[in-house]
Amino acid sequence: MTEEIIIAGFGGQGVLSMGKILAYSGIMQDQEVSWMPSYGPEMRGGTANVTVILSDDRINSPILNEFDTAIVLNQQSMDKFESMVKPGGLLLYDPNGISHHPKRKDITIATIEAVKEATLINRKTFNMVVMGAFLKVHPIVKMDNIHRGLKKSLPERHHHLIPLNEEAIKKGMAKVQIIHKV
Amino acid sequence: MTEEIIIAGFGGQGVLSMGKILAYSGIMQDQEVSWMPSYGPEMRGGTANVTVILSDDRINSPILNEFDTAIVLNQQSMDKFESMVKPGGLLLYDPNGISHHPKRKDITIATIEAVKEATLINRKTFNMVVMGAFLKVHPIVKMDNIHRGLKKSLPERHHHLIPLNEEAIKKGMAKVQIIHKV
Amino acid sequence: MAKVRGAVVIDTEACKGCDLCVVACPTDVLKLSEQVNAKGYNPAYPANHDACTACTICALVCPDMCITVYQLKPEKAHD
Amino acid sequence: MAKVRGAVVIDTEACKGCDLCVVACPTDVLKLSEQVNAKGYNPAYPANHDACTACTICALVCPDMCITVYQLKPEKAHD
Amino acid sequence: MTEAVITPEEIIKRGKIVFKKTKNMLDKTLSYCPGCGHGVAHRLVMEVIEEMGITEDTIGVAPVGCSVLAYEFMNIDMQQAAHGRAPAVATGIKRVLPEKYVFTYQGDGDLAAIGTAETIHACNRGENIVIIFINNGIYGMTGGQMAPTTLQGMKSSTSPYGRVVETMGYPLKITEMVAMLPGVAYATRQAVHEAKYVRKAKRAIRKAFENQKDKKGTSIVEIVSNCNSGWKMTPVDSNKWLEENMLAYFPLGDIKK
Amino acid sequence: MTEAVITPEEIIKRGKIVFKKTKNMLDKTLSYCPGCGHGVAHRLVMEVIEEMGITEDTIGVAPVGCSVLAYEFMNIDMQQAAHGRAPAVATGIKRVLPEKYVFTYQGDGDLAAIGTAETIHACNRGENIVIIFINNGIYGMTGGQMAPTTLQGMKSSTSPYGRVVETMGYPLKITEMVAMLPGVAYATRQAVHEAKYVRKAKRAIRKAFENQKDKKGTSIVEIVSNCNSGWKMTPVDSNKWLEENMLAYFPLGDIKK
Amino acid sequence: MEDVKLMKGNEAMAEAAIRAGADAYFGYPITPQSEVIEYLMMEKPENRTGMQVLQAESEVAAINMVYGAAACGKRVMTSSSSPGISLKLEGISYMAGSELPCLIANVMRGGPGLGTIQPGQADYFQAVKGGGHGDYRLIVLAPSTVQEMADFVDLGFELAFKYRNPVMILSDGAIGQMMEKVFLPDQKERLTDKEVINKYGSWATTGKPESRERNIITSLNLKSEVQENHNFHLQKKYKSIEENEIRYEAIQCDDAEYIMVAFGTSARICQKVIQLGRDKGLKLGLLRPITLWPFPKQIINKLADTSKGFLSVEMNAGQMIEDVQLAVNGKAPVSHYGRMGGMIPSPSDVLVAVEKELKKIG
Amino acid sequence: MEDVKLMKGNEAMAEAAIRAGADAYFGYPITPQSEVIEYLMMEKPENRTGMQVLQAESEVAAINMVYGAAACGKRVMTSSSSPGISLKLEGISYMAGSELPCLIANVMRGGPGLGTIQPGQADYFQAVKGGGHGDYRLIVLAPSTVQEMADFVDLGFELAFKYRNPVMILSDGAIGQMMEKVFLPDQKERLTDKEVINKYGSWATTGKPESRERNIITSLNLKSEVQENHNFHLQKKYKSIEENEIRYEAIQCDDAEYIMVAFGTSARICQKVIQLGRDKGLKLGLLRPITLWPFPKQIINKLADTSKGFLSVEMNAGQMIEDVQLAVNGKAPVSHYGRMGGMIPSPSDVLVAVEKELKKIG
Ligand SMILES: Cc1ncc(C[n+]2csc(CCOP(=O)(O)OP(=O)(O)O)c2C)c(N)n1
Ligand SMILES: Cc1ncc(C[n+]2csc(CCOP(=O)(O)OP(=O)(O)O)c2C)c(N)n1
Ligand code: SF4
Ligand code: SF4
Ligand code: SF4
Ligand code: SF4
Ligand code: SF4
Ligand code: SF4
Ligand SMILES: [Mg+2]
Ligand SMILES: [Mg+2]
Repeated sequence: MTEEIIIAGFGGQGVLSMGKILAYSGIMQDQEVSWMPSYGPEMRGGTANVTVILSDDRINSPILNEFDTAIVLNQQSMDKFESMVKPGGLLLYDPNGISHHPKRKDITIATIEAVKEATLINRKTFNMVVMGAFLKVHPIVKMDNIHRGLKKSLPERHHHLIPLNEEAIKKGMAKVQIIHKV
Repeated sequence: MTEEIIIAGFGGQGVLSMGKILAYSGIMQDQEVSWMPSYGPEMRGGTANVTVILSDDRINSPILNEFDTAIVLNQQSMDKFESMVKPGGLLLYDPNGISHHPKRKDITIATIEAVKEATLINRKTFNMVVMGAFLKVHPIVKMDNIHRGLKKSLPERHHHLIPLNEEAIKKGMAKVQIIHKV
Repeated sequence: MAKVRGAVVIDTEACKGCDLCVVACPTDVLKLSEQVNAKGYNPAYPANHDACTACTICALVCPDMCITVYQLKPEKAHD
Repeated sequence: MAKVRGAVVIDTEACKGCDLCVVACPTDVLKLSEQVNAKGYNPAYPANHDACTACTICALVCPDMCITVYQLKPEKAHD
Repeated sequence: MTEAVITPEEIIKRGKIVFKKTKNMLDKTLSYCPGCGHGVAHRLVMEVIEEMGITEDTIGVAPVGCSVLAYEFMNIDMQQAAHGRAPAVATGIKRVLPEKYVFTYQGDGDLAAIGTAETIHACNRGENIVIIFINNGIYGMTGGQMAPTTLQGMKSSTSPYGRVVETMGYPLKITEMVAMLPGVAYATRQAVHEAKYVRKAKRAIRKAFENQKDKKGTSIVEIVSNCNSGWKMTPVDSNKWLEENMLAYFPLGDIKK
Repeated sequence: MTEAVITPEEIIKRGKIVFKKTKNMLDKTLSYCPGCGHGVAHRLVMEVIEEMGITEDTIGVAPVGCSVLAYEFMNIDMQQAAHGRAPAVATGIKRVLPEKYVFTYQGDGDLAAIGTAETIHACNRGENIVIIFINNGIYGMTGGQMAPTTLQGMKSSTSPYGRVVETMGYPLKITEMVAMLPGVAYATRQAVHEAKYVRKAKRAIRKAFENQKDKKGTSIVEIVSNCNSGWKMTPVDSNKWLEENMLAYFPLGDIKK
Repeated sequence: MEDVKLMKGNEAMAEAAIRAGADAYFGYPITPQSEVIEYLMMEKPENRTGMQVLQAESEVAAINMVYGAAACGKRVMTSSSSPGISLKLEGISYMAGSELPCLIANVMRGGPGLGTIQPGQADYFQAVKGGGHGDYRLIVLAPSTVQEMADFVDLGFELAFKYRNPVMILSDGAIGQMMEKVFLPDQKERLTDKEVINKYGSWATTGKPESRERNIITSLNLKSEVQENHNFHLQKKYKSIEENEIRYEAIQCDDAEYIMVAFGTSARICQKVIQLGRDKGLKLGLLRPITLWPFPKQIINKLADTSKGFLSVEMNAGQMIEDVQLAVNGKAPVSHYGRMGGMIPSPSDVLVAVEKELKKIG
Repeated sequence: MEDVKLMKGNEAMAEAAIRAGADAYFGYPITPQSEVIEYLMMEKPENRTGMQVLQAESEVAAINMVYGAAACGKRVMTSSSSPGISLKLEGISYMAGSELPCLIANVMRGGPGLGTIQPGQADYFQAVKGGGHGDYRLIVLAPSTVQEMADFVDLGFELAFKYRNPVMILSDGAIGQMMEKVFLPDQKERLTDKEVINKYGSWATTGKPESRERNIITSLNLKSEVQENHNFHLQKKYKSIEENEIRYEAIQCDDAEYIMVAFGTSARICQKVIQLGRDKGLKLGLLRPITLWPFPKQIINKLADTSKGFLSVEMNAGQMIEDVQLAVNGKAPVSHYGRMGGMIPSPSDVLVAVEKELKKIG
C-alpha cells in the first residue's frame, strides 16, 4: 500500500505538524514514510504545504505531482491542488474561507468545518480535527498508531496535550461530511 | 638569429634592468624580444635572474633550460647556470665573490671585474659595465640601438644618466677578459 | 471650541492586522475587524471614527502604509 | 672603580649588516665589517670591544638574533 | 451646524490629505511579516528621497536579509547585493557615478556579521553614501538565528537557551565603532516603533542624505527595529520588548554628527 | 691587575651569558630583510613562551604576509592561515584545545584589511587567545602596497604619489576599535626599534599570555614596526622615520588593560 | 525501534555528527540547511559529548575555524548551501593543500547568484572538479535519503582521516528539508586529546613535546620543486582514492536496455521512472553514483557495452553528463535531462525524455 | 614605432584597460599580478581618461565593487591570482546570474592553498566549469603573449557587453611577469554617463527617470518557475556564445600526425616542441584554444579524424584534457603531460612525452 498525500494551507495552521504526526504514525505501523515541506520565506504568513507518503515499500520520489489525497485549507491551495488529485482519490477541505468549491466528479470530496469545531475545543487543535476527518474517510493508520505517533512527534513537555489532540481527532471523525463519493 | 641569455646575480645588482635595456635594444633593431624574470619574495636580498631572448623570428618558449649566454654575478648563480650553457656558448662572470670558477671547456668563458670598475665610475653603473663586457665578446646589438634602448627603458627624469651609463659600457668593453675561447 | 477633525482611509487588503495603529492611536479610533481579508488577516478599521484628530500617528507607525489621513480644519468646516 | 665588563659574540654568517646594533650601542663598541659574508652582507663586529658594558642593548634590537652577550662582574674578575 | 454632523466621509471628501503613501513606494503588498519595522524604514527612506527631489538620481542597494526584496517595493533603480557586501557594491556605484545618491539598506546580520569588513572599510574611506542599518537583533530572513546584535540571554534559533556571551560573543555596537572613523560624517541610532521615534528617524535619514549632497562622507543611520517573527512575539509585544530591552543596550541618539 | 687586561675572549670564557637567543627560535637565518622588525617581534614572543614554560602547550598561527614563514623559525607547533583568517583559525584551535595557548601573528594588511571581520569578531567573542599585530604601515610581502595603516601622504607602490585619504581612506586605528569590545581584555601598542621599547613590548606580550592563562579573553599587542624595503629606506633611517611619523599617529601605550 | 526517528535530512546529519564523535562544528546560517546548526544548538552537544558548536561571523570564518580545529587532529564539520560554499572555496583549497581531514556539507539550492532557496544540483562541477584554485580533489558523497544523510557523516569522517583529505556531502534542499525514517547509529566516543596525539600526533598541531619535531600545517611551498613534489604526492593519494573508494548503486541495471545516471534527489525521482517505464515495458535501469568523486567510471563504461544509451538526469543544465560521457568514451549516446532554478523533475517528464531518446536511438 | 613598448603582461593589461576606455578598476594586491594595480596607480588614469582605480580591502570587496559599478553600465575590471579568485567566486556567480558585463583577470599561480607564487594553470576547471555555485559560464580568454594580454582587454569588454556576461582573462605568472614587445591600441573614449544611459539604460541602474520603469539588478528569484526561466534564458545565451565566439589558433596542424593541445604559457612551450619535433622528422601540430570556454570542440573533433592522437600539455595535473577527450569522443587516444607547483614544462621534456605517446600508439 502506498498513500501519497498533500496537506496545504496557510502558515500557522499546523499543516507541517499534522503531516509529521501522520508520518510518525506510519513509522509506528512499520511503514516507510516521507515528509516533504515547501520551505523558505514565502512560508512567512503565506502558504505552507507538505507532501506525506506512507508506503509498505521503499519510497522513491518524495516529490509528486499527483496525489491520492489532497487536504486543502485555503483557497490558494484549492486552486493549485484540486487538479492534482488522482482520479478516484480524495479531496478533503475546510469550507471556511473557500469561495470556489471543487468541481471534480471523479474524486471523493469531503469537508470538515475544522475552524468552527476546533474553536469549541482549542484553536490549536485545528489540524487534529482535520486529521480526524481524514482518518475517518480514509483510515490508513490505526488509532493506536496515531497515538504513538503523537507521542513520538510531540516533545515530552507537550505530552499532556495528547488527550486534547485525541479529542479533536474524534471530533473531526464525527463531523466530517462526504460531499461526493466515487 | 636567436640569442638566449640568462643574467643572474643578487637582487640589487641591476640584473633585471640590464635585461630590460638589452631587450629594448633588440626592439630598436626590429627584433622580437622576451624578458622573463624570476620573481617573488626570494628576490628580497636573495637571488635575482632574468632570461632575455632576442630573435629575428617569433619567440616561442620564453622559459628555457639552456642558454646561448649566461651572465653570472654570484656563486649561487654560477652553481646553477654553468651547466646550462649550450656547447659553444658563452659564460661571462665577475670573479669578485666567486670561489669556484667554471670548469667547462666546451664554452667560451670571459670575466669582467665589474664591481671594481664600476666603483671607479659610480657603483650604480655596475650592470652597464657587465653589459659592455658582454657586447664586446658577443656584439648582438649595435651601440646605437643600445643607446636608443637606454633612452626607452629609462624614465625621462633619468635621461641625464645615459652618458654615464655609456661610459660604463665602454669601460666594460675595454676591461673584459677572455679566459677561454671555443 | 472648533476642533480639527480627521478621518482615515485604510487599505484593508494591504492591511496585515498587526494592531500597531490600534495601539498607537491616542484617541482610540481604530480596532481590528472580525472579518478576515483575502490574505487571512483581520484588518484595522476606524471603529470610533469621530474621535479622529488627524494626528497621523497611526499612519506613521503603520509598516504597510495602509493608512491615508485626511484633515478638515474648523474654518474649512464652516465655509 | 671596578666596572662591569661585557663582551659580545656575533654570528657573522647570520648577520645581515643592518647597522641597527651599531647605532644602538651606547658605547660605540660595534662597527660593520668591510668584508662581506656568504650572503653578501657586511656583518657587525666589536670594533671597540673593551668598551662593552654588557648592557644587551645591541642584542635587544638585533632582528636576527645574532648577538650573544657575556658579562663579567668585577668581583668575579678578581676571584 | 455642530461638528458632530460632519461625517468622516465628508472629511475625506473635503479635507486635505495630511498623510499618504509616498509615490516612491510601489503599490504592492510588502513581503514583510505583519508589524515588521522594515516597512516603516522603507517608507522613511523613500519619503526623504521624494522630498529632496532626488528620486531620479538615487540608486539603492538591497542586501540579503528580509529586505532583499526592497527593490520590489522602492520605485527607484536598485541593485541587490551579495550577503554583507552592500557597502562594497555602493562604493562601486558611487565611484563611477559620483553625482548620484547611493544608499545601502542592510540588516544586522548583513552589516555587522558577514559584512563587517566591507562596512568598516567603506566607512573608513568615507565613501559618500548613506547606510541604513536595521538592527533587529536577529537574522529574520533565515528564520531567527542569532545576530551580532542579539542581546545577552536573548533566545534565537541558534541560541535556543539564550545568548551566552562567553562563548557566543557580545552584542556588537558597530555604529559606535564606525563612529570613531574619520571618514564617518554622521552616525546615529534611531527607532521606528512609535510615532515620536518615526519623526526623529526621518529627520536623521534626511540629514544623512543632505550630507551626501554636501559630500561630507559616510552617514550611517542605525534603526533599532523589531522582528516579531524571529522574537516569537506579537508585533505589539515586540515593540514593548524592544523599548525595554533593545533600547537599554542600544540607546537612541546621535553618536557622531 | 687592571681591568684593561681582561680580554673580551676571557669575558666570553668566564663571564655569564646575559643575552642569548631563545631556544624556541630555530637555528636558521630569518627570511626577513636586514633590519626588519619582524625578527625582534618573533624573538619576544618565543622568549615569553620559553619563560612561561609553555613551549609544549602553545600553538601559533602564521599569517599570509612576510611572516608567513614564521613557522620556519619558531620551534613550536604552528599552522599557516589563509590571508586575514588567522583569528578564525585560532578560534578553531582554541575551541577544541581550550587548555593550550594559542596566538596569531599578523601583519596590518592581514589583520586590518582582508581580515577585518575575523579580527573584530574573534575579539568580540573574547576568544581567549593572543593576537600579535605587526603594524608596519605597508604590505611588505607583496612588494610595498598601501596597507590600511599607511599614513596620510605616505608613498607605497599603490599610492605612488602618497596616500590620499579622501579616496583611499584614512590610516586605520584598529586596535583602538577592538579595544572598545567587551571581549577584549587587553589592547596595547608597542614598538621594537629601540631597546627601551623592546623591553616594554616584551612585558606587554608577557601580560597578554598571562591573560590567556587566566582566561581573561582576547589580548591584542600591536607592534609598530618598520618595513625598510617597502618604505625604501635603510633600516636605521626607517626606524627614525617610524619614531617621527608612525608613532605620532599611532601613539604607544596601553589602550585597554 | 529504539533509535528509529522521523527526521529532516539536515537534522539527521547533525545528530549523526554528534554520534560520530565529532569534536566541533562551525557554521553560518543559510537556507535550506540552517537546521543543522539549529539542531546542534538545541541539543547542547557540549553536554552530551563535549562537542563544540559555534556560529561563525561568516562562511569564510567558519571554514577557517574548521581549518584550525582540523589541524589539531579533531573531527570537525561545517555545512552551508551554494553561495556559502563558494565563499568557502579558498579555505577548502587550503585544507586540501594542507591535507586536513574535515567534513563539509553542501545542501544545494538553485543558482547562480542568490538564485532561489529551492533544491538544485548545480554545484556538481564545483564539488567534483574543484571550485577552488589549484589541483585538488574532494571526496564527494551524494546521499539520496535521510538515512544516507546520517550514514555518510561517519563514513565521511572515516574517509577524511584515512586520506587526510576534506570530504564533502553533496546534498540538496529536498533531502535536507525532507523527513524520513532514520535509524541512528550508536554514539561513538570522542577521542581524548591523548588519543588524538597518539593517532595523529605525527602531523597534528597539538603542542610540540620535546620528543618530536614541531608539526607544521601549511600549504605553502615557495620553491616550485618542493611544491611540485607535494602536488605529485597529492595526485598519488587521489589515485589511490580512485582505486579504493568508488561507491555506487546499480538499480535494475542487469537487464536494462537504457540507463539513467542520477544522484541524490534526482536518483529518487529516477527510481520512480524505472517503475513507470517498466510498467510500460521499457527496460530501464539506474546507475546512482554515491561517490561523485571518485566517479564510478568503470562500471558505466562496462554498462555501455550492453546499454543502448544513457540519460544523465540532473537538477542543473548538464554537469555530471560530462563525467558520464568521459566514462562512456563514445561507446553509446549520452543525453541529459535537467531542471533548474529549484525545480524538481517529475517522474513523468523524465519518462517522456527517456522515450524521446529511445526513439532517437531507434 | 610610436606605440611599441616593452612591457610586462600585467602592465600591458593595465595600460590596455585605460586605452579600452575602462571606467573603473577595483583590486587587491597579490603576487604575481600586483603590477596591474601598481601600474594603474602610477599612471593616474583619473587624469588621463577619468578612469577610477581603487585598492579594495579584500578580493571579496573588490568583486562586489565591480558588481556595483558594472551594474551602472560601466566598463569595469578586476584582477587577482588563484587564491584571490577563489574568494571572488560568490561575486562572480552573482554577476553571471545578474548578467553583468565585466572583465576579470586571473594571473594564475601554483596551488592548491597558498601554494607557490610561481606560474600555474591549475585554475582551468575553476574558470571553465564554473568554480562558483550554480549553472553559469564565463567567457574565458587565454592569452599566450604580452600582446594578447593587451589585446584581450578590449576584446573582453566587447564580449562582456555584447552578451552581458563576465569575461575572464586566464593568464599566469609567466605571462604576467614577462616583458615582450607590445603594440598598444589607440585610446578609446570612455562613454559619457549620457551615452551609457542611451546604450544600456534599458538595464543599467543609472537613476530612474519618470520615463521608464525602474531597473533592477538581481540574481534572486524566489519562485522556482521564474528562476528556471531565467536559467533557460542564460543557457540559451551560452549556446549562442558557443556558436559564435570560439577562437583558437591551429599551428602546423594541416599535416600534423600528432597534435598537442595547449593554452597560454604551455602553448608557447609547445611551439618550441613542434620545432624540435619537426627537426627530428616528427610531424607535430599545436591546437591552441584562445577561448577556453567556449572550447574549440569541433575543430579538435575534426582533427581527430587525421591525427594519431592528442597530448594535452598543461601546467596542472590534467584538467583541459577532459575537454579534449569530450571533443575527441573516443576517436583517438588523448594523453596528458603536465607540470605542477609553479614548474614550467621544458620543451625537451614535452618532446620526450610526445615520443613516448607516439611509441604507444605505434
Ligand atoms: C553568503 C550567504 N550566507 C548566508 C546567507 C543566508 N542569509 C540570508 S539573509 C541572512 C541574514 C539576515 O539577517 P539580517 O541581515 O539581520 O536581516 P533581517 O532579515 O533580520 O532583516 C542570512 C544569513 C546568504 N544568502 N548568503
Ligand atoms: C587571498 C589573498 N589575497 C592576497 C594575497 C597576497 N598577499 C600576500 S601577503 C599580503 C599582505 C601582506 O601585508 P601585511 O599583512 O601587512 O604583512 P607584512 O608583509 O607587511 O608583514 C597580500 C596582500 C594572498 N596571499 N591571499
Ligand atoms: S490620525 Fe491620529 S486620531 Fe486619527 S486614527 Fe490615526 S492615530 Fe487615531
Ligand atoms: S498598522 Fe497598518 S497593517 Fe497594522 S493593523 Fe494598522 S493599518 Fe493594518
Ligand atoms: S652589550 Fe651594550 S655595550 Fe656591549 S656591544 Fe652591545 S650595546 Fe654595546
Ligand atoms: S643588528 Fe644584528 S643583523 Fe643587524 S648588523 Fe647588528 S648583528 Fe647584524
Ligand atoms: S522575519 Fe522579522 S525582520 Fe523579517 S519580515 Fe518578519 S518580522 Fe520583519
Ligand atoms: S618587506 Fe618589509 S616587512 Fe617584509 S621582511 Fe622586508 S622589511 Fe620586513
Ligand atoms: Mg536582522
Ligand atoms: Mg604590513
